[in-house]
Amino acid sequence: MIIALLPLGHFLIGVLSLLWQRGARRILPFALLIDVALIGSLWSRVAGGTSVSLVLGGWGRDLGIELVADKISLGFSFLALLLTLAVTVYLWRERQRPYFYVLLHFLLASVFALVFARDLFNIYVIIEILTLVSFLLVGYERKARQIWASLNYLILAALGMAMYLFGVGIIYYHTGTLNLTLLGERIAGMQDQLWLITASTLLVVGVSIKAGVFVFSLWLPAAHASASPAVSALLSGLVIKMGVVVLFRLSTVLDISLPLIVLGGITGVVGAVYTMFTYELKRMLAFSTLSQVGYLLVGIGIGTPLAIAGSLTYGVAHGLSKGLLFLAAGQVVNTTGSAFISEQVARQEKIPRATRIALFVGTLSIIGLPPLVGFCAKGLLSAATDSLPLHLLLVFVSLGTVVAFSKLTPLLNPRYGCSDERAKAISYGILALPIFAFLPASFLFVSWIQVLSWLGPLQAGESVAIIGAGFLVYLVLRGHPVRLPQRIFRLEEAILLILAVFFATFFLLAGSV
Amino acid sequence: MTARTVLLLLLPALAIFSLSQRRRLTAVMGMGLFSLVLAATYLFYHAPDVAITETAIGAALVTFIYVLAIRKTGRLVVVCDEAPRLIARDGGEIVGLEQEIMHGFARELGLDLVVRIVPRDDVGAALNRGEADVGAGGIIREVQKKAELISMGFLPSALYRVSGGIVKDAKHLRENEEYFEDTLEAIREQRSLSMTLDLARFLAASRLNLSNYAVERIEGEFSYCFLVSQDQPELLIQLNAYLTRLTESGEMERLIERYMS
Amino acid sequence: MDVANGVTIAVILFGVGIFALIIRRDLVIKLLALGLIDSSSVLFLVSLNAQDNGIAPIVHGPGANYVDPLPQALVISAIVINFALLALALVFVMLLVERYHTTDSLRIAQQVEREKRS
Amino acid sequence: MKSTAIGILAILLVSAFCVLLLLTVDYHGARGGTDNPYLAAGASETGAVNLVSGIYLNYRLYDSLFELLIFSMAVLGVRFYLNAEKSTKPNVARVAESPVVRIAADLLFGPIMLIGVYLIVFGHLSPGGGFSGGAVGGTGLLLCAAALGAEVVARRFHEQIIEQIEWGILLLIILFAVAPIFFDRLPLTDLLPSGRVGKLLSGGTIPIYNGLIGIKVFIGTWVVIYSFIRHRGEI
Repeated sequence: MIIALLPLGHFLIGVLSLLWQRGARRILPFALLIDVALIGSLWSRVAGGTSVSLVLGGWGRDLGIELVADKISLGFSFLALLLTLAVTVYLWRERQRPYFYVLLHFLLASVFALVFARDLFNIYVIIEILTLVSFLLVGYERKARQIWASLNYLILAALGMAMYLFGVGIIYYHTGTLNLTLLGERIAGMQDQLWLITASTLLVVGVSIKAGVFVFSLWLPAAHASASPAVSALLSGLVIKMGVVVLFRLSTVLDISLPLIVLGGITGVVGAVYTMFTYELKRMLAFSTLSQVGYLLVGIGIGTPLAIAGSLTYGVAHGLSKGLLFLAAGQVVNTTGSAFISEQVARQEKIPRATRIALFVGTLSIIGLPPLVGFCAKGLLSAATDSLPLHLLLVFVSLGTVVAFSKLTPLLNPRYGCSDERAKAISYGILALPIFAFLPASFLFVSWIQVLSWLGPLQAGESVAIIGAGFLVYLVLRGHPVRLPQRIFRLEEAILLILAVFFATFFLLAGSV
Repeated sequence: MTARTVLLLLLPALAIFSLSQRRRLTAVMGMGLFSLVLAATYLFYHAPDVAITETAIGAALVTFIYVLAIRKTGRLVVVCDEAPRLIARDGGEIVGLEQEIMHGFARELGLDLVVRIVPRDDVGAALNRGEADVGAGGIIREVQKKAELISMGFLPSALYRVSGGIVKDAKHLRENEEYFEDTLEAIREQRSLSMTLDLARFLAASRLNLSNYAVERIEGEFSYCFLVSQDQPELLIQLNAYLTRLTESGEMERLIERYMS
Repeated sequence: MDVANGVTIAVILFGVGIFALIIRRDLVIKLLALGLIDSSSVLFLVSLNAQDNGIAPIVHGPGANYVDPLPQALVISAIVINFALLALALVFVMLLVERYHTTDSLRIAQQVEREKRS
Repeated sequence: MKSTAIGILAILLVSAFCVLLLLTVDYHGARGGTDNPYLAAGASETGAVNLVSGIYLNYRLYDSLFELLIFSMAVLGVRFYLNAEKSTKPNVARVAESPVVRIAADLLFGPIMLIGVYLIVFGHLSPGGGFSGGAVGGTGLLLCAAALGAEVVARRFHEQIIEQIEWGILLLIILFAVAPIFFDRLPLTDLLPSGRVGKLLSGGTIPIYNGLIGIKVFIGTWVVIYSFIRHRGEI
């Protein structure tokens, strides 16, 4: 019952705060409190590794819509709560229009609905809500740049969802069900059927456009870089992860591990390269999101319990650090008045101290310094990867991230600093605390014994070595800016690329069975 | 060949036809028709609910909002006072050099051209209020000091000061007549007048009897230009680029030849 | 089997839509193409699950050869969702046109780039 | 890339995509409806003769609620983005010039509204439902606006108030959907008796949802259309 109340409740509160606009801002923290209670009570029921299932309306699984809560859904629910809370506090002083808070509620409603969803069409509807909410949030300030980014996003997302619907159609035609559990039973032993391969490709490609997988998500850098900082934090930290969650749900039923690993690898490498050679702060963070999504996909693709645990822990960890980084980056851009890192360094005396610290913590977490949450997740993932090429790939992505984020080191000069607004500082704190307290975050998915047994000095040593090496590479590369092609981010070329990679995915799938 | 097959084959034809249209309105109407045919097809697939929804939303509502939207998106509004040869009424149409330039410019932007004739003092005001995009009608570049954006000059001009006339009635003594037509009217009636006229308007006025007026040519180099609403700096860039291209390709010379000689 | 069945036509329409989405630079046409793509997915779902000799799922007796009602119910949701996205996209196109005075996607992209650099 | 290159690539990729889809979708005529769980018991379980309505508003009501949310958000977004820029011309009461339009609008308005109401009320018995009925009604109002001028219609339907009503109805719908938990049942359960199948008062909660959704969509459609009209400055 609680499972249904979480999404529907936020839906309800969203409508309520639209009707009572003056109270919209103040309702939100209370709603979040209730959520914490509800999720907590659910947590006690799934903690043992079981899952709680509910078919709405009291129908059977073959008739109604099933909602299932497990550890993974609750972990991402927590991430959603923390990010929303941080964003609300961050914006507490700058009174936003009530419209903004209404959208936040609807975002939460759709996030909760998505993490519990186990029905192909239900997932479609909720992804469309997420599209719409992010679309409205990106263009929220009505700058032409944001509107253009939003529109590109919408067109690609709509294309992706049409593909997804085709996939749903094929699957329903052949199996007669939309429920993922039932689907898993009915397609057992049919993995080599051509229709299933096509349908899987369509579903994977459709969702990937939303999930920030490189070739499919060419809208992402522009949208995330042009949105306001709070919105970027939500999009990068939360909405992208929802696509990854859906890919994970699909991977439990359909056999899509090979394409996920390959797409994840490409995403990671290309994302890392672009992160290294982007000199605009928020755009760099957006590219870094891409490269980290690559990480997640590789983990899901490997498919062992440990890899999945590592990957989804990393999803939460990255959500926290990227949220923190985007919030801090917004403040940096605001105070220095420039989007480029070099100019920000020149004017860094204007950056408040709290922002600087937040930037520092976020960076440390994202490059995987032990014992922060970033390290914990990366360590699990790298412990789970036993094939050498994959391991090298992960190392490369980590290295790229370190090189890229070393660009921020001049910004972290502790000599300067003025005091920050208290609201901003608190919001950083909300996200930074869980980053420091890494253990709870990883316990969400793996038992603590496992965590401690897998994260030995070997992982820590590797991580520190990567950080050192990355910093050295940064020092070498520092004086040589590289301009990477930006044309692929145009709408037309993006669609062509999506089609091309559609075929690649199809043949990967066909080859793997 | 069942009815369903005919409808099904009609669908791609309609889609290709509408999406290859240059005119947006035709394309929208084509897609509206497409939706209707699609709804009929659903009936043949035993889906009356889908057919009704598709008719109500896909065919009716979507088409309506498209039509409402493209009317808004597709216009380039030019405000001007008449200036003979540059932009002036001729029968029911508006003709002239500036009209020709604006017509080409609007077509390049993919917009429909709308020309509104307003009193000459209202040109700037209309631009400021955001009611129009471009101001035209013998605007002299060197005289403009207002807040609007000013395009490059595309044609050299001259200024003439015309003053004098017979005072019929004290209240007729005014600096500016509202429309250029009023000015011509005043000259025809030999009313008192004190006006600065650009070359095109002066040529038109000089066909009338100016013997009672003192005519003086104002020293200096002048050229014609357009005004652009100040909240649209991009439009100015586009307009200047277009004018430069016209000049470089020799097209401008041909136009000037046609209208001014 | 008839070649001109709904499934084939739906896939062809999908192709036409994507093609138009790529090569037409006018944003309004792009949105129309997007609408075509959405319609094609609807046609696909409906025609895939409707048998030729079936009857509409309005029940008036047991045992009759009704078509599957589920895809139709799904598709109604899809149509409404597509309308919602389309209305918003259209509003955004209108705002862009008011600012840049063109519906040409390439030109808007260039101007956005230029604005960003300055 | 040059545009011709893009065009050639596009043709190649798109046609390959179509061929791939057509070849792999093993289409051999639809399956018969014998093993379909909805057909087996749908009418008796939901009480709706129109099985599509039964699925839409009972079995899969959860989807429909979120779909309604999408629609409402779109209405909200359209209003937010279009009305924020103050229209330069406040008086938009320009009536359609051609008398043909006026007469046609006058003549058509009544029947269209009637169709809308019929679709809503009999949505569980015959094709139709809240969504299509509401959309038809909203479109009918557009005709009315074309004949009388948008402002005249807008004055009757005062904007602020109808918006409150619209969201109020959405609130009502969700409350109604969640209400079964107070009777110790799962949310979205149909608590009302399904009634005698085929009668007007049957189908449990489906007619109620149809009515509420119909009014909501009717208002929403009008708000969208009116925002577009206002932004444009004329009809």
